[in-house]
Amino acid sequence: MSFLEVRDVVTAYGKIEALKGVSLEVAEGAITCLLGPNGAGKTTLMMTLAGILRPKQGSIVFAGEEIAGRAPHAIVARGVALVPENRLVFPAMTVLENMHAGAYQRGDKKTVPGDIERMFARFPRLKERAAQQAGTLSGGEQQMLAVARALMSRPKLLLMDEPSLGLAPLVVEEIFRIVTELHRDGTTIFLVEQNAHMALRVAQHFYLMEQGKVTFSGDPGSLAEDEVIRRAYLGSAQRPA
Amino acid sequence: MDDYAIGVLTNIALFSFIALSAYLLLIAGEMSFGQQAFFGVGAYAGGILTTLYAWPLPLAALAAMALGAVAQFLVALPTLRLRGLHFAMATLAAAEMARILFELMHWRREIDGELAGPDGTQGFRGIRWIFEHGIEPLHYLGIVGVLLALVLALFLMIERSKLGATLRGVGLDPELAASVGIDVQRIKLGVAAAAGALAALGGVLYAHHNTYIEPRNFDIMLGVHSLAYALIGGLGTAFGPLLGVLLDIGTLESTRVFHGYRMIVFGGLVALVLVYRPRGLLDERTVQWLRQRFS
Amino acid sequence: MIADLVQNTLDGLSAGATYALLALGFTLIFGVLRRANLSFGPAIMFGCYAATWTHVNFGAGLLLLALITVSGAVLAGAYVERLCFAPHRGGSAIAAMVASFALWMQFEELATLIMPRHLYAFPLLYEGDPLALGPFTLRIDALAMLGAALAACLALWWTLYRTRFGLAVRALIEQPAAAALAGINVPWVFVRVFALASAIGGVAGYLVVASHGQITPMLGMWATLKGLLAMMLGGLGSLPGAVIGGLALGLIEAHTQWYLGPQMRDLIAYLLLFVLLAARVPWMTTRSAS
Amino acid sequence: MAKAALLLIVLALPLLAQAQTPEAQLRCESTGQDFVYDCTLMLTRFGRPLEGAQVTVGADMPSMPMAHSVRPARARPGLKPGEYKARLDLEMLGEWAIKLRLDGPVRDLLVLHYEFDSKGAMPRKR
Repeated sequence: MSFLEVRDVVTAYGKIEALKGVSLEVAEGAITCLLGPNGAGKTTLMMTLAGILRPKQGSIVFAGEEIAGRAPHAIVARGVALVPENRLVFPAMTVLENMHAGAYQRGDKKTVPGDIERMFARFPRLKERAAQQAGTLSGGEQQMLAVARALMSRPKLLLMDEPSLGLAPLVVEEIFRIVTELHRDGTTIFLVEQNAHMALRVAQHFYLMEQGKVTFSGDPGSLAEDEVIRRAYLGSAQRPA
Repeated sequence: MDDYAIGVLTNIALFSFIALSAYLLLIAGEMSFGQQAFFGVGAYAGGILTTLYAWPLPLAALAAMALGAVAQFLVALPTLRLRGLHFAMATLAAAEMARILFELMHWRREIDGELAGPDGTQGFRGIRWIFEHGIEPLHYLGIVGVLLALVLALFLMIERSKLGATLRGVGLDPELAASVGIDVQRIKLGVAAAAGALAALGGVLYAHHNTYIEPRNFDIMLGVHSLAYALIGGLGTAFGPLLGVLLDIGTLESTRVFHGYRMIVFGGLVALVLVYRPRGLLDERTVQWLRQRFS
Repeated sequence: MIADLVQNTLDGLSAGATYALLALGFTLIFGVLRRANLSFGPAIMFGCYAATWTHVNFGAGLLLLALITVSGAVLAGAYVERLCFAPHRGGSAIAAMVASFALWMQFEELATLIMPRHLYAFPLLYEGDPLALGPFTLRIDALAMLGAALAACLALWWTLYRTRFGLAVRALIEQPAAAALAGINVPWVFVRVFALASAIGGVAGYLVVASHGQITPMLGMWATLKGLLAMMLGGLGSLPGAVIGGLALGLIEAHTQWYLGPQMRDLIAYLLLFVLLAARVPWMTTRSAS
Repeated sequence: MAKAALLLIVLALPLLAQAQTPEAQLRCESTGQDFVYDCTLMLTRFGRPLEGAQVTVGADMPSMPMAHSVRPARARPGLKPGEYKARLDLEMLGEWAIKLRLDGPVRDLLVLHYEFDSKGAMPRKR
């Protein structure tokens, strides 16, 4: 049985359907990656999984339980955390406060300081800047903070929406190093990426999405990389230039 | 028709002018807390012209409308780039300033052996043009009604024209409108001037209907009421604001069932209507449905 | 001359402290909901009327009256939240604001139904003579008002910056979507923020009526207008800004009233707001308000 | 003596300046029923009692004058010349703008401000 199972999900903004019946699966313990051109509906899918958007129809089953249409905090409580696109840290709050916010709904307050220490060990830069306002961090540091904040809820499934967006190549390398580390430590990861090259290096399985629908599903070796990249950036139905 | 019915109908028509001015701004995407100021400008200007300078009412009304248009244009000029609550608060600040200026205004002259004209917080008594010219209440209701019908016809014409579509476009998404080459600033300034003229027309007619005005008539209560009438009536058609006024003054006020509880009933009704219809009873979808049904 | 200046400053600060409380209540609600609650003042008036009614019919001590005022304001605030803001979450801001205005009408009519006289006496905070210090007179109740307002500000600061609930409120003000993603139960925080804001408003309302010794139905409009004005002056949505805006409004009013009279006092306050808005001064327009 | 004469003249000035606009004075007493008042009205014109007018008495709240209005009552002529009587049913205590609509020999609309309390009405002082 798969860990996360998405069946025929339709999400609409008013009358415009951004997801037109999406179905996919994420296996426990794996890194699954979702690729596709801008406007394919990748972020809409992530927001729907996290409960920010309410699907019009379809089902989302996580660890055997239906979570479609539940409130975001209830989904976090069940062990699904999203690192949102553009990071969305709390800019006027300190780094430490941002991490406490991530642990907001946890009942076991005693273990929070220990988790923060572990996060600092994983992200030493954040430790240096613990008392600094999050808005003053660099883009890469903010991305690390967003990941750390999501991990503070002790998720079983980590959703990441374009973690490399707008970051310098060296920082992107570091982000992907962290992704593989988290995977090695047993976190299941579902990743949306524009950077198909990097994503295919870390993922065990990938999906291609175009115009609100999944158009391809396979292992990284199942399709030539340049074909994947072409379709991820441009879509399969190319219009004449 | 008895006097009371005539009075209620006249009040409905008078309120409709200021509700329509709030509606006009709402469809262009701006929420004003300050339409009472231009209603007041019209009332004072019209009253001064007919009482102190013996102008005929029609001419005074035109002058008051021009003044109202200029006043709201001048208020809009520096504030149009503000959005949402910022714009609403700027209009409220302007309106409260206007009200205080009415309080400070003492402009009295001896007319026919009596002091007449605005006297600060004591108000402005004796705006008696319609009595001096022997206009009966029923006739005055007729005049106000015809003017309102003309304004409504103008609204309906504009809403069916390209200008109407442009207005709604600016209201729904100013960035998108700007990107297709619409001069959003100019449209909004035009809307502001028109709204000011409309409110001022209501004010002139109100002052002459009531013969007496005072600064307190033009406080935030009047402005927010007109906003509420426009919104609960519906943003889909110019009949919306009328429906809003009719609902409050027409049904609740004149049927005396809710004597003493009227605002409790009306307040609850408005809040509940907005839960199910956030853009009012006659919203765009309903209006479209009605049009398809009956055309 | 100097004595006047000092005296006005003292008076201005104590009035400004209540404005700051009103502005804080407004800002909390605006910050998390991005909507202005026009019924904020009338809900406070409802609390004050509940206390006055108790006082007139049964007589009650100052502390009990304060308690009734605050609970009345919280109760009224909860009603406003349920009917005007919970249904429009993520929906139309104008509809929510107009709905809150509709409830304002209800509160006003309710107040005059229960207590039909225009004016009622309210027990004074302090009835003795003012304290004379050299050339200055210090009104004891003004000092008490200032002290109570400062205490309420401190309590609010502690709640917002030292508690888990405060963390959630600040997160919601800064990034509503990220707050939900961090596992914060957003609707529940809204409800509690409303209660907190109404309680703060209740404290402010109590201080105002107890220092003036009287109450009229105009209190509702007064509190809404002063709170909105102070909030806007301090920059929409900033908590420290609300305190600064409130104190600034109090000081400006005290000085202009002394030198120019009450009408000029209000005129200048509104003129200042208009000019600052029109000039789009940075602290006022950095946060978008839709 | 001269001062007193001057005072008398000043006091009399408004009377002398009396123009065609009628003047009205109002006295109201509570009927004992909440917000219901018996009112007596004295109408004068050119300083003399105004007789034979048809008077309708209405009331408005000064803020929101068009909304909070009270159904007007037709006044009955009283015992003395220029006197009229009407019963007013208001919605609440406080300040009301009393509107007198005159028909008959004179057509006019007069607006008076009175403060209503549980006993009766007093002219607004401001």
